[in-house]
Amino acid sequence: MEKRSVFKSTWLPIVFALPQLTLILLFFYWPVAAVMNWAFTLEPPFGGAAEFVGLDNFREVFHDPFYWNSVLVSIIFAVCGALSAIFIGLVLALAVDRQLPGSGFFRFLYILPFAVAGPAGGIAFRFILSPERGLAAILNSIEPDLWNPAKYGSHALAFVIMIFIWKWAGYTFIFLLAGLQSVPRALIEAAAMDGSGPIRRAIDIQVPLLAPTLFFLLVTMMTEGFVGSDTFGMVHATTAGGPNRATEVMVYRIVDEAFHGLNYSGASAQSIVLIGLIMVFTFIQFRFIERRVHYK
Amino acid sequence: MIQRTPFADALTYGLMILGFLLLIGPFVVVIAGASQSLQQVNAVPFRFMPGTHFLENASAAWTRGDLGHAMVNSLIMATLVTVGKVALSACTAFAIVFFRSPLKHLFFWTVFITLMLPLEVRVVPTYAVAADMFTPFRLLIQFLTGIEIKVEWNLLNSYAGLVLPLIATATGTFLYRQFFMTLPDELAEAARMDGSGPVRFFFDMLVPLSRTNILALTTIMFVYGWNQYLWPLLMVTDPSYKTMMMQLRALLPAENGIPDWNVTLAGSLIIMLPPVLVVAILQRWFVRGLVASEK
Amino acid sequence: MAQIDIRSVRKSYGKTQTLHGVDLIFPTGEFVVILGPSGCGKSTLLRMIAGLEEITAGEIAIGGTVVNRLEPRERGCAMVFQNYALYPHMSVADNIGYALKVAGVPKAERRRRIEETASIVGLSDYLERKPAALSGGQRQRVAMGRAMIREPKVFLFDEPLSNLDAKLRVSMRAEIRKLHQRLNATSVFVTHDQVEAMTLADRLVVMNKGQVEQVGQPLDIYHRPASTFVASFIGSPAMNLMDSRIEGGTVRIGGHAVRLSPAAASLEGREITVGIRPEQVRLSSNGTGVMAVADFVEELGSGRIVHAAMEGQAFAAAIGEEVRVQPGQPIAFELPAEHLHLFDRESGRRIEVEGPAASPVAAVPALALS
Amino acid sequence: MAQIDIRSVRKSYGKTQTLHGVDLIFPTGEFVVILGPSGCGKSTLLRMIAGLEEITAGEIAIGGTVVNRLEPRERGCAMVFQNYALYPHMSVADNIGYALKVAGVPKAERRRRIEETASIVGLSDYLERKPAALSGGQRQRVAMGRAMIREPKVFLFDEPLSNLDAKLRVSMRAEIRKLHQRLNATSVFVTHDQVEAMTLADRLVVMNKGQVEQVGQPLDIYHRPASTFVASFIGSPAMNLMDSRIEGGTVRIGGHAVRLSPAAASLEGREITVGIRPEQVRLSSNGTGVMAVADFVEELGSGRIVHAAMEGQAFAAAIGEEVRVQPGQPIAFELPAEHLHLFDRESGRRIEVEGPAASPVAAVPALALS
Amino acid sequence: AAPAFAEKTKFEFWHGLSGDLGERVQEACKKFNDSQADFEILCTSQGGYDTTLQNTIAAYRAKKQPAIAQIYDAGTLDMMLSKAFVPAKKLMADNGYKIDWDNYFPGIANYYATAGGELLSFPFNSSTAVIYYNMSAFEKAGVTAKPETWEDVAEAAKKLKAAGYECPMAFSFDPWPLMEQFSAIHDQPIATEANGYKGLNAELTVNKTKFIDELKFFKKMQDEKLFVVKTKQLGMDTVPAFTSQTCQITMSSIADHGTVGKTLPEGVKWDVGMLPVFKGTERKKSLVGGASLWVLAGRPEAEYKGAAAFLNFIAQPDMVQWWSTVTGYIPVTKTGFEAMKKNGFYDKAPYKGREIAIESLTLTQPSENTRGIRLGNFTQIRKEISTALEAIYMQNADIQSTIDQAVERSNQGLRRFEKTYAGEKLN
Ligand SMILES: Nc1ncnc2c1ncn2[C@@H]1O[C@H](COP(=O)(O)OP(=O)(O)OP(=O)(O)O)[C@@H](O)[C@H]1O
Ligand SMILES: Nc1ncnc2c1ncn2[C@@H]1O[C@H](COP(=O)(O)OP(=O)(O)OP(=O)(O)O)[C@@H](O)[C@H]1O
Ligand SMILES: O=P(O)(O)OC[C@H](O)CO
Ligand SMILES: [Mg+2]
Ligand SMILES: [Mg+2]
Repeated sequence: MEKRSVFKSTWLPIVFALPQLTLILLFFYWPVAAVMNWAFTLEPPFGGAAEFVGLDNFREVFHDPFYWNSVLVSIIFAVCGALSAIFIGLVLALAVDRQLPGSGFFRFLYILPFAVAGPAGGIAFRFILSPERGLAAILNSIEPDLWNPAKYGSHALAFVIMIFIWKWAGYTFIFLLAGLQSVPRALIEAAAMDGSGPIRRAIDIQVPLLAPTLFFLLVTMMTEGFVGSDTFGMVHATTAGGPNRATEVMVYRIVDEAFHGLNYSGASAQSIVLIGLIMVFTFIQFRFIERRVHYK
Repeated sequence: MIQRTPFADALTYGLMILGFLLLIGPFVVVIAGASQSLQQVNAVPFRFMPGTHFLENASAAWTRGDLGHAMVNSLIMATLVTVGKVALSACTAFAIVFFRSPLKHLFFWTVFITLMLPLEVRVVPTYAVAADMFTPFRLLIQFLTGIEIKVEWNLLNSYAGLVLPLIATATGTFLYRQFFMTLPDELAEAARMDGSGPVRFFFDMLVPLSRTNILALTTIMFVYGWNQYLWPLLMVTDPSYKTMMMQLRALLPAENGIPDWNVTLAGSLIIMLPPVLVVAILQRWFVRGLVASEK
Repeated sequence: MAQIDIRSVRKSYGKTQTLHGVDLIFPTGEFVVILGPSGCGKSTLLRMIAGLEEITAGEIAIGGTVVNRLEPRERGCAMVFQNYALYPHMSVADNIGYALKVAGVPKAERRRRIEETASIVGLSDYLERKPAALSGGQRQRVAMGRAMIREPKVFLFDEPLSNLDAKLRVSMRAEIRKLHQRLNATSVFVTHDQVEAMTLADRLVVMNKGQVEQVGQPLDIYHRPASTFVASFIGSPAMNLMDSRIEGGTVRIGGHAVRLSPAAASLEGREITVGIRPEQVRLSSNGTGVMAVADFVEELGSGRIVHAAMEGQAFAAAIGEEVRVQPGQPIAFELPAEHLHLFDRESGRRIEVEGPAASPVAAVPALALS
Repeated sequence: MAQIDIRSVRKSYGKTQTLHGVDLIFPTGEFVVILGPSGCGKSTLLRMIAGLEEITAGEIAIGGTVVNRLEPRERGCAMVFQNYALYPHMSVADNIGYALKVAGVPKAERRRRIEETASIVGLSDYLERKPAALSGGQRQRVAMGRAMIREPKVFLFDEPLSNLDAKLRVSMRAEIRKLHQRLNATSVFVTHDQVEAMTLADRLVVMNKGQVEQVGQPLDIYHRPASTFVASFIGSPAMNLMDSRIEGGTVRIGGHAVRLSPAAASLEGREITVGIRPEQVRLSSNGTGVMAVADFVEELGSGRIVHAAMEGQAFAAAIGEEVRVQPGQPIAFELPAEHLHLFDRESGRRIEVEGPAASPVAAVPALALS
Repeated sequence: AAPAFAEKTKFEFWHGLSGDLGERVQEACKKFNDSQADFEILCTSQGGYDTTLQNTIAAYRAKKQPAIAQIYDAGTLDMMLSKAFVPAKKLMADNGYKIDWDNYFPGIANYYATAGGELLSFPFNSSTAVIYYNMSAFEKAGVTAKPETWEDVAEAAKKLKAAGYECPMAFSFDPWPLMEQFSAIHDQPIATEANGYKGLNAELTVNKTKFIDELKFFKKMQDEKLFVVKTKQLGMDTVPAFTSQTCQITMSSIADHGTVGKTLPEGVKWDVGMLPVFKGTERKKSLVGGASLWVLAGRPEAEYKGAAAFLNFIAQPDMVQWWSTVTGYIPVTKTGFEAMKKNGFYDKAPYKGREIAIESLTLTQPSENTRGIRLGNFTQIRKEISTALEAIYMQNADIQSTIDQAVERSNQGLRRFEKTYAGEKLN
């Protein structure tokens, strides 16, 4: 989409864009260039001359089963987290959209978890769901190990996904509610005239019409799940990737590899693969946004 | 609409309450835990009734995490990130949307790509840049002229260092771009007919009209700035610059000490509070600004 | 096929009352048009018939059954919405067939009826298209098809033409009319466009501020508006209305005494409002008559309207092309007594005067056939 | 007060050419209306005068100065936009006064002029309101005020009435007209509404597909459309156009030979398009004439339009109230020779026939003064 | 003499201790600042050992490193090859301090010294792993003697269990006691090339040593519910499990001696002992843990003067004794230890028992297997091993193959390290 362009000036746009562009060049492109460089060398932890090793780092990364494990974990995390957050947001939005008395109160509250940092939420959840105290202790007193994220990888993964969902469900809710409210009321009424009840209307009319919003959220949430800064914080503050790498998402692995493993080069190679992945996502998203005039 | 749908209504309330338990329940647990005594908080099963020890726990957390100090830093950092982001992205979006310039696509993509790479993934080299801001320029000058320059500008352990790298991303620029695109062309044209140049137009029209977006972005950026975790952890070595989020770790029960989760929870509650307040207060505009921009 | 009875229906939103007691009967098979200015409560009334709005007080019966407590789907009404409210994600066939699907009609049967309906509304070739890929007229037909397929007892239309451009509107009006002739269900059509109302209605209901001003045949209403509101709302340019009083069998307008028909003389002394349509005003042939000062002239090509000021009030007259008028020029008009409408000044209600009825409708000569 | 000269102006967006060479002169103080269908380039032309659009080729001069390279603000034009483009965050006063503020006019002086302007456009009581709190008509007046305050040499209007409802449009037209009379600046008004064009213009420019079809006085254009395009575009219902050829001084239409005026006989054998306006068609008094089958009748109260089919083509005729027509009924029409328009079939250009010119404008009797 | 208002030379010291121990470090810094007028040390806790190493590296890359950094045992080789430091000996010599380098316990010094014996960093907070017993619980369960061997521990655990204690012994996945200390006292290698001392081509070998037996033994104990896993993730780590009397035995650093004493309720009798060995094993000395102080290269000369002064200051006998008193860390010099022993420090509660650590560290002469560990990226190796332990004890993974895999991955890391520092020699 182009604006009927108005102002003509060569230097003004530059002046206006310059501050941010400078910051981006300094804090984004320059570091990214370094990451690129490191990915093809063996960067000594303390700096100094680095040996060029071509694609060795990538080869190593791709041959590492734990790398693929982290890719898998990331995909499960992002897909399950995104889908569940969207699903819950959708269900809540559909409920609130019916505008029964009192729904405004719920609407106000649902967005609050969005404000909580991943690590802070993580710590709270660590307490709430720790297997030997808190809520989970009640579960475990029914049957031992019914809930034990320290022991079962699946529990641990579910655990971090839960934090993700908790944080983002309110966010998707807001978008979906707005989407629902932009569905013309007449459509709902037309469906009512056609004999359709509230639940049927939700399924037949409202949800299909939300398709663009849903897709937008899917992409946004998946990206968030893959590289969102809270994703790292959540894992870091709770399971630290464990047990036995069951929750080692890609971002966590990269940071861990760089800082614990002092393997900047390997971490860089992984970063670049991750960038590639996100670019694919972003590309899809962009194509979509530009074409979102779907049903108009 | 005339509807007799007791079942659907009951289901609706059921779902909304379930959502409430799921999304707000954790806050309740945290509040309960934060106000209990050490014995209560470690009791199995956990009791959800808040106790009477909140102030005590909060003040213990406050001292343990040196939260007063950290609070000031976090506020400064989050505010600066917010202000910087809100201002700079508006300028960039203005440059991208309202000029016919061959550079605009370059600008656009330069900014846009930054969405793809989180700080976590490039944090080490970013640190190096923050340590010596002029490296790229120095290298460039040296490469071009052969002259070696000695100036340095170190951002480590400074508010600038906490803030500037966080401003270097595209979220805000996007929000504004989307909004600017929805403004009718006639607005700028009317302003032009009235004799207004681009700068005037920016300040007289765009800025006041972007109020909702500014508030939305303010909310997001405050939350984003406040919640930064890894970057300050790495960047700040001087305790006088430590932020709330950094202190989260200090609040955890000491590795081998007493499991005083009540203090930890009280502390994390304090840490969560400011962004939650900001979202709660600005939520109306936040929602409107966000949604308008994404649509 | 059902009569609609509306009995003392009221509607309030919170404290503000929107409908102040409406009593109407729409006989089976009639095409009723509800006309009124924006905000007068037309849609509200229609939606109450449909079941989309609660009835605050009073009763609505369809085919003899009181429907106040029935859900929309139980009332046997079908509705065509202003912008059609087509389901944008469904094909034409699915749009038309949705009601049947909800009702659980088997697929084959459904298909059959969809095709049948589509052929009636001329959409057989477009069944697989999405609404976005249809023209305005085609969309309207989908909306009609969707309403028809349920074989409703009552058709409701809420300004279904208001979003179309002038040309399309004319042809859509014709289509709706034809469809009604074919199906003959009781139809209620809401509009605020008087041309639409005049051309479509068997029976016209004029509403104002939540009340019914007049009910009747369109031409009847045109020729005998029951109130100044109706008089000024129907007809374009609007009827000229001038305050006066009857003195000696005449009314004084624009400095001139206009003689009334003898029957009107009985109203001697009454404060009235006199109305005359711009088309019925004639230029005075001898320079005497009701005086006004020309303000400006609208040239319509096919004719012209002089906008003038008469004793400070606006006064319009349709004049032929033969005359040139300059702004500021004084003009004398004749107001033929048989075309004058008299209204009570205070209530605005029509004063019916026997004898010189303004309606020439009675005398229509049969057209010579070829 | 300035004349606008448009010389061989062209406009291209990338490869597609939107204006194909426009030459026009708008004399000082005239009210010029540019009329044409959507997309024909009206706005583009207007915006080029305003300086909002680059001129690809050719020259525009205002008051004798070529303005091609001047910024909008340097051209002395003021513009009223379609949706007014009011600054939504500013009060009425600030909207009106913005241009002065930009120009650095001192505050007191500004205030004075704002109040003056506001009183002219009747907004003195609304100065502190935001545009959102105004009605459509009030908004339009703000837009006018904003344009006026600069005392421009040229007023430009880009469909400023198209968003208003019918009633408001009529009164806004009158206001614009009055304002023009008061200020007497050269005004260029763009519209695609022919009634608007006819009623407002001193001089009418009809455009089609990036070209000027005809320039002239409105009635002149109505009575002597230069092409079939103009003929069908101006007048409502549109002129009936029928293809035919001249044979023996007659044209064959609807199974009937219509005799032309003797002068037209010189065109013997030519392929032409014959036009006649619905208002000029008469019902045949003796049942013979051009035959058509009635399709439906639109009752307008003040008259009625018969829509009929003639040799498969739509044909409209305005008939009086005295006649009743049933759908399906055959009708015979008379087409008076003096009201026929002839166009070259291929080019669509008017064929001017001396003698029985269809224009009765020449013979306007002076109106008797009181 | 410097003028009264002369600027003090300021320099930074980053350490990894937090909580109570962190405050003790601050106190030491304050003592130094108060003791003289020329220098001011700025001490900053980085929150943990690993973050201290990370931050130091990042800072060094950015040329913003502190003058002194506290680096834990696991980071030793990373530091050694970095060339980013000033060797301890050189620093002191350059600044005119005469240090009796032989005064350091060889068992401690060797960890931080070159093959030739030259000390590169300053031993500071040194520890070793010990086992903690709840003697009150022992009494109740009828355990009379402090266990010496793992078999004794198993026996005691059984009795505790019989007496109704749900968790006789707590353990976690920390490789430091389980792998490193165990290997040393059982005279088992951790890696080839003398645990890496002889070259960068060392390979981890713990998958072929008694370490495997130990893991099997622990597994068996766990299956019998005598040994119980306690971690943060489960809600409570081993030491809190011990101090809350949830568990009655645990292994931990002697550094926690102070904390344990303070945390256990009054009246509970407890004791520490040397880490148990398997029956019939000839016990060797254990490895020194904790951290040492590295002086980083690339700072202005003046700061080195201050750094040397500080290092000299904390090596004074009274400071050594103070430090060992207020923390559980052991004195690192022989004279320091002798002095403390002489004035009866170790005889009375709450310090009684801490001598066990010295005893454990000095039990035998350092040998290839007990001298220390000299492996690159050792942080990562620890992580590999502890992940493996997690898999074994939480998810029932097969012991041998899991450790094999961890060893293989560790070796890959070692090879990358070797390649990164290709051509470097260990001296
Ligand atoms: N939900 C509502 N709450 C409060 N007032 C309402 C509501 N819906 C309609 N109204 C009011 O009721 C009155 C009648 O509205 P209605 O929609 O029936 O008007 P209408 O005649 O259909 O007008 P239009 O031609 O503009 O559609 C209006 O004044 C409107 O403001
Ligand atoms: N920025 C542009 N780029 C490409 N084509 C354009 C642009 N602006 C206008 N056009 C094209 O130029 C032609 C004339 O446009 P213009 O806006 O002048 O039409 P208009 O006569 O004002 O129509 P309307 O009555 O719909 O406003 C149209 O076909 C339009 O699609
Ligand atoms: O707890 P500490 O200080 O004794 O250190 C234990 C280990 O050596 C850390 O690597
Ligand atoms: Mg309505
Ligand atoms: Mg236009």
